[in-house]
This record gives sequence, structure tokens and C-alpha cells, in this order.
Amino acid sequence: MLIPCPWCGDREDIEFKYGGAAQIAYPANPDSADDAAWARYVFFRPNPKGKMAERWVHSAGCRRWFNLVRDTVTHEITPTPAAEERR
Amino acid sequence: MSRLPEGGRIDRSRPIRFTFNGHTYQGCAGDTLASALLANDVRIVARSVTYGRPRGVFSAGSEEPNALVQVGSETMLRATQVELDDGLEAASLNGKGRLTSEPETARFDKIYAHCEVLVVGGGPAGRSAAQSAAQTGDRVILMDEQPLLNSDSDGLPSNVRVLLRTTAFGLYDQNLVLAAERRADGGRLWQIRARQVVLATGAHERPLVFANNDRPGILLAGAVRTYLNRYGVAPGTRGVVFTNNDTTAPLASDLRSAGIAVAAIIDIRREQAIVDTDGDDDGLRAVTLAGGDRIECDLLCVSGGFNPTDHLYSQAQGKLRYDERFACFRPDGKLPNVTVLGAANGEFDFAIQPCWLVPGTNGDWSAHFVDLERDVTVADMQRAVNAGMRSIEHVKRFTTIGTGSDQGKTSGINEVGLVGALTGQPIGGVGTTTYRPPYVPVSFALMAGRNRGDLFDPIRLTSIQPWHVAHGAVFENVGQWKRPWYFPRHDEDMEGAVQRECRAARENVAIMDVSTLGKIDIQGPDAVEFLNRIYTNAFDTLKVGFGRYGLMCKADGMVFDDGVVMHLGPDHWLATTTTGGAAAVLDWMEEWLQTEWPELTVRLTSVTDHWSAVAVVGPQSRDVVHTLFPAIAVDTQSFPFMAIREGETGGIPVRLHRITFSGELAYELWTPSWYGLALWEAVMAAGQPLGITPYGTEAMHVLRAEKGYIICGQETDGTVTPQDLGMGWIVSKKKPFIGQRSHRRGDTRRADRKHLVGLLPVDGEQLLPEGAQLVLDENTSAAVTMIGHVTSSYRSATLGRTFALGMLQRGRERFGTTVYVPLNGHVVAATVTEPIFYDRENVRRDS
Amino acid sequence: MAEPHPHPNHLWRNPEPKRAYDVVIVGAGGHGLATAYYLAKNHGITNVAVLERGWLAGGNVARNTTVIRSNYLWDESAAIYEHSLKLWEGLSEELDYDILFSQRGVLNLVHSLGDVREGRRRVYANRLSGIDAEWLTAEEVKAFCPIVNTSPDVRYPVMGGTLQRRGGIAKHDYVAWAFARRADEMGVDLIQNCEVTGFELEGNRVVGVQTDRGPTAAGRVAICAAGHSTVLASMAGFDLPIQSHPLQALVSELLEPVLNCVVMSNAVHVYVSQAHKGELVMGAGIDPYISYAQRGSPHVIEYQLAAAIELFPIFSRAHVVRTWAGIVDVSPDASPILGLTPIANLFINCGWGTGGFKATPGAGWVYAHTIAHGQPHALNARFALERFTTGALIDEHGAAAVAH
Amino acid sequence: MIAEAIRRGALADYAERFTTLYETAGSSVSIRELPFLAQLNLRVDAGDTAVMGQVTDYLGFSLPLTPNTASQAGDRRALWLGPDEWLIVGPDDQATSLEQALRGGLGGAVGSVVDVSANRTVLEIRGSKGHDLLAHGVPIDLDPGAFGPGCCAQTLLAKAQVIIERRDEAPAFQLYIRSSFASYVADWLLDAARAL
Repeated sequence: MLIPCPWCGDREDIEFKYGGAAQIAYPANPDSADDAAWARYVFFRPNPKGKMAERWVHSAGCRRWFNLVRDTVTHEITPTPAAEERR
Repeated sequence: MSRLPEGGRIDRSRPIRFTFNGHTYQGCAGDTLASALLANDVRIVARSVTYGRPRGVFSAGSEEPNALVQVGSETMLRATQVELDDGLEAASLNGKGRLTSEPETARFDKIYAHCEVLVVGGGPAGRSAAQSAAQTGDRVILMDEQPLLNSDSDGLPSNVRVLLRTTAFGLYDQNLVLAAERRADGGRLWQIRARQVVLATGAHERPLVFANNDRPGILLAGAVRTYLNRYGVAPGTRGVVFTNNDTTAPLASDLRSAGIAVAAIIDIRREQAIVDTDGDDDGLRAVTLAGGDRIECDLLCVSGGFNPTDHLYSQAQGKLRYDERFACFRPDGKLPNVTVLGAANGEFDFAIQPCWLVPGTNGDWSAHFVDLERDVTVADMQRAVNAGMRSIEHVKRFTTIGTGSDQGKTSGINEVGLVGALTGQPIGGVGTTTYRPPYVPVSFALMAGRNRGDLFDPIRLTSIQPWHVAHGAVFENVGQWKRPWYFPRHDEDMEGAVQRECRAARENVAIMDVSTLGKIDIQGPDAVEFLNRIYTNAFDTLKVGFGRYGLMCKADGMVFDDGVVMHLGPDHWLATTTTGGAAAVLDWMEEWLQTEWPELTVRLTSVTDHWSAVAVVGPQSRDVVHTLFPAIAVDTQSFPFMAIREGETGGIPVRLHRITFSGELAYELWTPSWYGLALWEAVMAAGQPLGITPYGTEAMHVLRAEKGYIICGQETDGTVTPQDLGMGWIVSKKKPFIGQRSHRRGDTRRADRKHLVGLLPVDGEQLLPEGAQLVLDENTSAAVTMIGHVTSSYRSATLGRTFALGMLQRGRERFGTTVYVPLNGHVVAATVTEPIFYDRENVRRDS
Repeated sequence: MAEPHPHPNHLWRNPEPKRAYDVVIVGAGGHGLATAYYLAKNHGITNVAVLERGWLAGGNVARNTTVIRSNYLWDESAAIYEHSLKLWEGLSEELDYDILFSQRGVLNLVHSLGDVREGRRRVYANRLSGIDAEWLTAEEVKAFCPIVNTSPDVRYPVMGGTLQRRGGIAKHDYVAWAFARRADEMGVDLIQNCEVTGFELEGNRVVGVQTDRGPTAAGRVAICAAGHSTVLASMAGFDLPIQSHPLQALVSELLEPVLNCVVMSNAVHVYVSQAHKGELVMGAGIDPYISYAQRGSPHVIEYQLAAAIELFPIFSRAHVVRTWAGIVDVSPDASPILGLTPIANLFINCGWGTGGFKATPGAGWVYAHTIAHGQPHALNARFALERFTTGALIDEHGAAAVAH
Repeated sequence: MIAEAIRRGALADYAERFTTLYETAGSSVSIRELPFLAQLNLRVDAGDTAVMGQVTDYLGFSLPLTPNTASQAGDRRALWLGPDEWLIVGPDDQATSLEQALRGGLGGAVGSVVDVSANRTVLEIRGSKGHDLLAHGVPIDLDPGAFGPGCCAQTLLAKAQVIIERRDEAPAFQLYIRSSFASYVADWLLDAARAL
């Protein structure tokens, strides 16, 4: 795949590491999370068939994390306006 | 000889000698092996894989299902694609390749290319597409699998790069095209990123399915024309044409002008058919017509229509639809930035009456070949359908049709038509099987390119490597690094060397290259807060000029990595990581910093390769350091454990750290890697009067285990918490850190978790194997419950005995008890101890 | 001259779906078909439909590299895979279908001291669990599989290996078809081209499924959909800690016999065997990103073939004739999730990652038990979804590395 | 002056092999190591114009703000590495003065300066086939139209991370290679050069 780094432009996927689903917030107060809520944070992630907001890091390049939306069926990538959103 | 007196794009002035199955023949420059064999009247080129039936050249290109040959160590080549070369030695195959283990002489290259427009296929459609694309000044690549363009190659503008003998075999996401180039000395793999891909890949002619349709002498009609016109070869003397379409119209005159008698033209559209063929050891002799007439011939030219070559388009998830008019599947809709042109797009101009099978004379379908390479017949397909199969994929898997190295290029659409006919489904509803890369077979060697031998994976080396090599080190792979494992002297074995190296570290002074440790420079006003969140322990109180050991967990609470964190100055820190964990830890830190804690102002910079690091270890290490750095006070009050100093010796700038991974008095000396070798040599020279001894990773492991220091990845395996390791002391209760919440889960609070323990074999000579399991019952004849395992085990020169570390269920409750280690055929008893065997009070470390 | 045709004359009916079944299994892959078979055979439950959105056995069972072994690290894993291996050993006879099960030995090569330690740990644990396991030195590796390059001069020399002689391969399609045929014989309806589009719930209880061919009532519903598990679970209203990744594999042309066993190398991500007809079947590492596209990145294949030639120089001139990818359902601890769901009468079997094929009979057997009894068998009790909440994972990453 | 005897470039042992390559390649490509360059990693908030101005003043030229470009003045250069990160390169023995200049430029503002001079060595690939040689292992487009003078990029060469820079119109590339990967990259280039 060709991954659009918001800084470096399109680069081969071998330059990147995958960060899974985007917008998964660390619990504001882990201590008040019960076991089930904590387990959701640690182990459960979206796994959609279709468009997915996900994170990549340009590990062999500028080392920046960013977001994009990729279709998990066609691998078509839509850069998002919030690409520089890193979570 | 069946070489025509004139014609063809071959060079008759350059005869080429070659051998086939041990016989010597002669062809011309420009011949393929297939054309040269036909020119020499060699009709049987191979035998079929299942039935051993004789087979001859069937096509003139990469779709060839029959003429599979061995050329030296190259196996399963298509005679239709092997360019004739002086001294070529080829042999028949029986449908299976023969691998040989001859030393590699060929070279396989790999190259990236970029262009605005890539045109695949150098026929008229492709050529004109390339020409018009080039007008804008864009970079254009025009690629064809033949050694010459099937169109005028002159006059192409200079911004068109023409790649011949190059077959595009894969179209991947966002127009990455992989292509294989055949080169005289091997091959080259092209990886081309193209903004636009133009597929002008033409169409494959398909045969007709009738009884005994596989004999040598039966060729695709278009291939016959290619042999006549391009190679100047007559593939027979008396020909019959069997067709269902009018693309074969020019064939008769081509045959006649080559001096080949045209015995009959059998056209399904005129309700004619060939229902069987006869032959002998040399191939086709006659055909039988519906109605019983028999016609003698040695050449049968068949055409059942054309299949657009849409493999690349379809690989990239392009949709196909069935076109009733031309009886073929053609592109339906568009792929982004891909254009399909000409015959590949189903742009035909001929009339055809589809025909998927021609009944024989006796109701037997077992010699109606559909897939010549895999020897699949109509009878096989009937069996699949009768068993309940409806899906084309099931029929494929049941019969193996289309699974040969030709991937069904000539059989695929006939298969679809036949499944439709046998199950009563419309052909468009049957659909095709899925096209997958590669379009043509690609050798493993080509895909591997130059990533072989030492270049298979980077070898990472420290600046001190030349010394290690010169001094006979035996190396260990640690990740991508080569690290000295031990330094044997003379005839010493590993155990002897390690014992000696350990004694030197404990008794006088020893030296180790620790440059491979990961090193991360950390700066910023929030560095302390950052470290506090990353590590389980706190760094608030650590003064500038000192280091502190730190441990980190993943969110699941399990130990991830460890190392020493140095406080170098205001808002300036440096963290070391394990050798194997360096990249992962930096990634981990950056991920949290960038994605989760953007409010923290902290900057990370990898400095792993900037620093070379030398550990000087042992009771006399202070003397060595003093010799090298007379200006630095080295007494323990002035330079205490975990303190950091800056110094210089003989022009070498050095940062000194009083750090130990052995439990001995020890120093780590860091210098920019340019000076690494000089520093090492300086330390060796200074320590020489004291008998300074270089040591490797094995002695390092023994020394740290004697002190009960863990190694992440050895004592831990992703299932171990700090508490399990007896390291609750390093887990802060006062501040949050990653993984903290997981330590409160039910499972991590279980009393019966496994704990790190020491293990002393009752017989102090007995070395427990690492990985051995621990049980409570000496009698292991019945089913036993495993309650732990040995993580580290060594023979200790210092202790004068063997010892081990292990993870043991309720281990800390079992100190002083005996556990058992079942080995192959016997059981060894070991006493459970605290996981520390040496200098429990840290007297030596702090001395 | 003709090769004997290995298949029965009849495999299955192609029935229309009924309006109601006792059990509806979603997914006619290897596991779904095996589950249907064992429901019928072991528990007498035959009013069963297996609904398949595509063609039967067309997902991961049709795409995997067919390695069968049971030498997993942890007791729980070893037990369920060994149960499966024992079933494999009688399967051709039991199903009256030659599934080409060949116990030619599975050799796991190790290339580092850390690998040696973990390999031996697994051998010791397996032997105490009654699973055949041997540690081989590099010389013994060479003797067992002579074409392995055991030279010390290569980039990552072979330092030894573990061997499970009872491990081997089987013909994937035939396994699925054999289960399908027997299930069909006992009355199970195998319904192809029937996609489940939703679940009928009454309160917290499932009572049926919606499909693109209409609704079907069901006493119990069992999801068996590998990479599509989360898609189905979210239709039913619960989440699974599963990520779906491409796992690529490839096959060579037919070759004269060259490789006599299954060889795996976790360190360099190669696993390879030579199928009975002669093609080399190889698997690669998992592509890192989520995908349902059944294709992966070509550099994964390039890396894998370079690794293959390092281990087997003789493979240099073999050709790749086809590459493809399955959609593997990866769980956080590389172990399956097999048991109850938060919804009554709805069951889940997923998370096998790269280990699904070898577990086919065993997973079907315990899943059928779980469905029939409404609670897990002892063999799968520890594989509950609940473990991610308590933290009692069965982590097969560290030791088994790649759990192929 | 630094005693040369105690410093050693990461590819000190390759000089002869590089010379042989130049001879066998008919001078169409040459490789040489440029060791001991001063290299400083600078992190600073590019949006803080005041600080950026100060850095410019201390450095004598402004930092490039366009990704994957470099700026220069005299023998000093700045390579864009990230939106808040640059590699400042100067001649041997200027590490200390550069570090002081950068710290002066930061003037106590948030940022970081790290001496990474020995973290990477630099290889210069020069000659008409230099681009072709790199294309064997570098996935990005190095065509002058896409990667002209003043361009730099962090990318891969085979399996090693590298920074590639094209300084001017001359057919030459600078490769910044981590020291521990240097011999791998050199071996790789020498092998790939055989396919030119």
C-alpha cells in the first residue's frame, strides 16, 4: 500500500508501522474503571469491515503518528482533515 | 527441417546449436526453444503429469500448458518463452519440476521505478497508448514480455522507457506493479509505482474441447500463425483448422503460402465438428469428423474464441462480466487509475458461436482435455458436478483444474462454460475463479533478490567489532546485532572460556562491549512526569549526575523492558534499554508521547549508534579507571554507585557511569562511536598489568544471574508482572504508570501466581536445562502438574556449583523446599531459594 | 493410467433453508462443518443448518497451509490441540474419506539462544503433557531433513529444532468436504450463498437469524466465522477482542519429491511442506494491518521467499504460481475464544489466528459439546471471553511465537 | 585538532572496496565515506516564530519548513526531519560550536539539542549511475523531477533506515546511515553495483 504521510507525502507501507484503530482514549481515571471497562481499553478495538479510522506512524521517516481512513475491503485510503490528530 | 525458406523475425545468419533430451539441434537467433524444436520436427516436448500422454508445443507464449522443460537448474520453463542460446541444454519434464542443488551462479536483482504511466503490453494498442501518454512529457514505461515489440519500436520518444522480456505479474494496491525481467545472467524484479496503469495485455486464444484434443500437432490457431510468420517455421505439413469463429480466416492462406496443405476447415458455425483424433508416438495423424469422415493431417489448428487477458485487472479487484457477443469475460466498470485497452478490454471484431464441448463418438468424456497441464478432463468435471458441486471454486478444487503453473490461462474460460453447461447455469452467473498474483510463475530466487546470505537481514556491528574478530570471539546473534558470546583462548571450550571470564570479573577485572544497549535522549520540562508514567518506579528524587534502574510494563501489566535512566542535567535524561528492545521501547515512548500525552513537552532522540559503551567490571576496575582518568576521584564517596562523571583519556571524550550488571564494582565508559575502538584499546592497555579479560554475553548472563538480575525476555515472557519477579519494591504506589491498573485485576492478584525463585540442584554438578519444567512430585510416571520452569541455568565458577533461576507457582512460599525437574528418563531434585546467590548485601557493588 | 479418484460419488445436497432449526451455525468453514458433524454424531442434534454466505469451505480452510501439530506451550492449549490431533488420527476412517492426513513430522527450527530456550521449554512441557516432542540438535535436524541448510555460516544459523513426529498435514478441502458429507448424510442442511444479516433477539436471548434469503428461527446459534466474527458479533450487539489480518500463503508448481516433512521457522516466518501431489505450500508472516481483502503486501512474500532460500537453498528455482491471503482472526493472547457470549443461546468460536486448521476436529468437537450442553467442555472452559476481564490469558505469543 | 589516530569512521575498512568499485564501474559511480561530520539533532516548535527567528540568527540561516527539504549557508546545512525536528550538519569539529549556537538560538525555550555526530556516518554516492544504484534499494522516487537539489528524505535503503540528500545539480547523493548499519549498507551497495 501507499500510505499518505501528512508530512512526507505518499510512501510505501514498508516505511510505516501500523497503530490500529484511531481515537481510542486512555481512560481518564484508570483506577475508577472496573475490570470490564479496563479490559475494554486494553484488549478491545474496532475491527470494521469497510471504512476504518486508524493510526499509522512513519517509523522510517519523520516518526510522526497520524490518522487516516482506510477501507479494509478495498484498501482505498482517504486522508482525513484531522490527519495530524495522532490519537 | 520445417524451417521455411524465408520470413520470420529470426536471424538466419546466426545459427545456434542446442541440445534437447541429449540430441543436438540447430536453431537461429531469435528462436524460442519451442520454435526451434518445431523447426527440427521435434513434436513431443513433454509428457503429461497424470496420464503420461505425449504433449507438444501448444501455444507461442506464456500461456503454454504443455511444453514444460528443464534447462540446467532452471525447472518448469515454458519452451515457448525460452530464448535460444548457444549451448542451451534442455530436457523434457513430465509436468513436475526437478529442483537441483547446484551452486548459485545466476544473479537476481531488484529495482524500484516510478512513472506517471505504465503501459503493460507492447502491441499496437499499448504502443499507441505509450506514445500519446509521452506527449505530455510524463515518464512512461512500456513493458512487454517478448524480446521484441510486436509493433514498430522505432520513433518512441525518449521519455518512454521500454522494458522487454519483462512480464508484469502483479498489480497491487495503489498501482504497484511487480514485473519479472528475464536477463541473460538471471533476472530482475521490477517494483513500479505508476500513477496510471494502462493494461494492453491482449487476449488469450482458447482451444476447443473434443476427444483426444491433446495430441502433439494440435496447436492454437493463432500460435500457428506466430510460428509461420514470426519464426518462419512450419509446425506441420498437412493442416486442418477447427474453429468456431472468424479470426481463423487468414490462417488458410498463411498455411498455404508456407507450403502446408490445408486438408479441411471445420467450422462449428457450419455445424461441422471434429469428434476425435488419431495419432501415434509422434503425435497427431488424423482427425475424425462428426459423421465419421477421417482426414489425415499432422497439424490441427484450433480456435474456440478469445479470453481478454485481464489477470492484472482482476487481481486488483476489477470486476468482470460475461460478454455474450464475444463469448468472453471482459472488464466491467473501472478501477481507479487503471485503464484497460484493446483486446484486454474485450474490444474485438469477430463473429463467434460459443462452443464449450464437442461430444465424442461413444459417450466417453475421459479424453476430452480441458486443462492440459493438470490433465483434467470433462469426465472429471462431471464427477464434481454429480457429487453436488455447483460453485466454480469447488469444481476447481475437486478436479485441480486451473491449478497448474499456467494457472489455467487456456483452460479457465472453458471450465466456466463447461460448469455452466453441466449445471444448467448461465455462464455469467457461474463467474470466473479468482485471479491471484503472479500472472506468470516467478522463481523464489527472483523474489528474494539480493536479500540472501549476509544481506538476508542487516548485520549490526559495534565500532569495536574489528577487535573482537581479531581476538577470536565467537559471536551470538542478538536481534540483528552480532555480539561476542565468549572469547576462547587456544583450545578452550565454551565452558572453560566462560568460567575464566566470570572469574576475571569477580576476582580482578574484565571488560565487555555493551554498545548495543538502546539509548534514548530525553529532554524537556515534563521529562520527569513522562518517565514516571512510562516506568513503574518514580524519578522525581533522582539528582542530576545519577542514574536509576527502571522497569516498564505494557498496559496489560506485564513486564516489557528495563534499563538504567540517567539524569544528565536540568530537563535532560537518557534512558537505556535492552539490546533487543531498543527500537520497540523508542516506538512505545513516542506513541504515548505523541498520541496520548501531547500535553507533555518532551523530546526523544535515539542515540543508540552515537555511543560506544565499554563495561569495566571487577574489584580492580577502579584501578583501571583511575589509570585512565587520573583527574577523576574514583573512591566510593567521590564517585558512588549510580553516579555519572565526564572525563577524557588520551584525547578520547568519555562519560563514565558507575553502573553494574554483574553485581561487582563496575563502570560503563561511553564515548562517541568514532572513538569506540580507541577507548576499548585504551582500557585493555590500562588493564593489561591486572590481566584484564574480555568477556562475552554468556559470562554476562552468568554474572547477572548469580546476583538474581533478570533479563527481560528470559525470565519474562509477556506473562510476568513485576510482583511475580519479587520486584514489588520498584512498583510505585504513589503515582500512575502504564499497566498499573492491570495489577489490580483478579488474575494478577492471585496468590498462586508463579514467582521468580532460585534453584539449587541438590547435586551441585547437575546443570538443569533451561526450559525444563518443575513439578512437586518426584514420581513422574503418572500425569504430573507442571508448576513452573527453569528460566536461566549456569555453572558458576564463583559458587563452585550449578544454579538456576526459575518461575515457580507460589515460589516465594516454597523457599527451602524441594522441587523436581523431570528430564529425559530421570528426575533431578533442586532446592528452592531466594533468587540471589551472590553478595546479597551489595557490599561488592557499593564498595 | 488414470489416477484413482479420491472422492465419493456424492458429497452433499443443496437444500433450501427451512424456517426453523434447533441449531443454526453461521459459517460453513472447517470449524462450522466439524461442529455440525459432531452435533449430529455426538449429541444427536441433526435439525441443524450451516449457513454460508459464499461457497462452502471457501474461507480460511481453503487458504491455509494445512500444518497439523499439538505442541503448544501452555497446558490448556496443548490439551485442546492434542485432543484435536487424536481426532485427526482417526478421521479418514471415521469420515470414510481419505483426507490425505500424513504424519510426516513437524520440525520447528530455532536460530537464537532465546529460541533454543523457548523451544526446549516447550519440549519439556509437551513431554510431561503426554505429547510427543523431541529436541534436535542442528546435526539431528540435518539428519531428519537433509535439505535444511545447517551451515554455521548463514545469517541466522540453525541452532536446533523441536520435532513432533505425529504432526503433519492433511488436504484442507477434503477435510471440510468429508465433514460436510457426513453432516449432510445425518440430516444437517448445508446452505450456501446465504448470508446472515442480523440476529433475532428476545431480550437477551437469541431466537433466530436474518439472512439475505429470509429469516430462520433457531434454538441456538453458533458463530463460526473466523475473520468475520466481529462483524457478526456487532450485529448481535456484543464486542470481541479480535482483529482481522491478512495472512498470506503461496504455492509452487508441482515438483518431484524434495521435502519430507513440515518445516517451520518462527524467527524468519517460514513454514513449508510439500503437498502429496508435489507442490510446495508455504505461509508467510501476518500483514500488520486490518483487512478483509484476502490479499496482502508483496514485500511480505519477498521476505518470506528470501528466508525460504536461506533455509533451503534447493528451493531457489522453485516458482511461485499463486499467492493469496486468508483473513485470520487474531486475539490478544493468540489463543482462541470458544464458549458462551453475553447473549443467551448464542455461542462463539473464534480467535484461532493462524492455528485454526489444525484445531478443526477438536474445536468442532468441543464447540458441539458447548452448544449441546449450553456450557463449555473442560477442554475449552479456560478459553472463555471472560478471561480478558480477569486477565487470565493463555498467552501463546512468547513461547509459540508464531502459532502456525 | 583531534588526533586522527584515535577516531575511526564506521566504514574505515571499506575505502579500498570503494576504490575498486569506481574502477570497475568505469567511473560511472563512486562511493566514499565522509566521516566525522558534525551532526546535531534539533527539536523546536516551528510555530514559535520568535524562537525560530533566534535560531536563524544564531545559525546564520533559517531552518527549512517544507518537509523533506534542506537549507544551507556556507558549510552548514539543516535537513528537515519532522515538523519540529531538524538535523543540523556541519564540518568536522564544529559539533560544539553548533551545539552552542543552537542552544543560544533556543535561548531557554522549549526544545532539544542532541549531539548525534557519531550516530550516523555519511556516504556520498556520485556519478551518472548513482541514481540507478540507489533505485535498487530505495523505494522513493529519486528522479531529479521529484527529488531535486535541496531535497532530503528519510526512507529505507534495503532494510536500513537512511536519510538521503541531494545537495545540488551534481549527480550526487549523501546517505546518512546509522553507524551500526553502515557495513550492511556498504555491502549492499557494493553488491547492487554489480547489477549496474
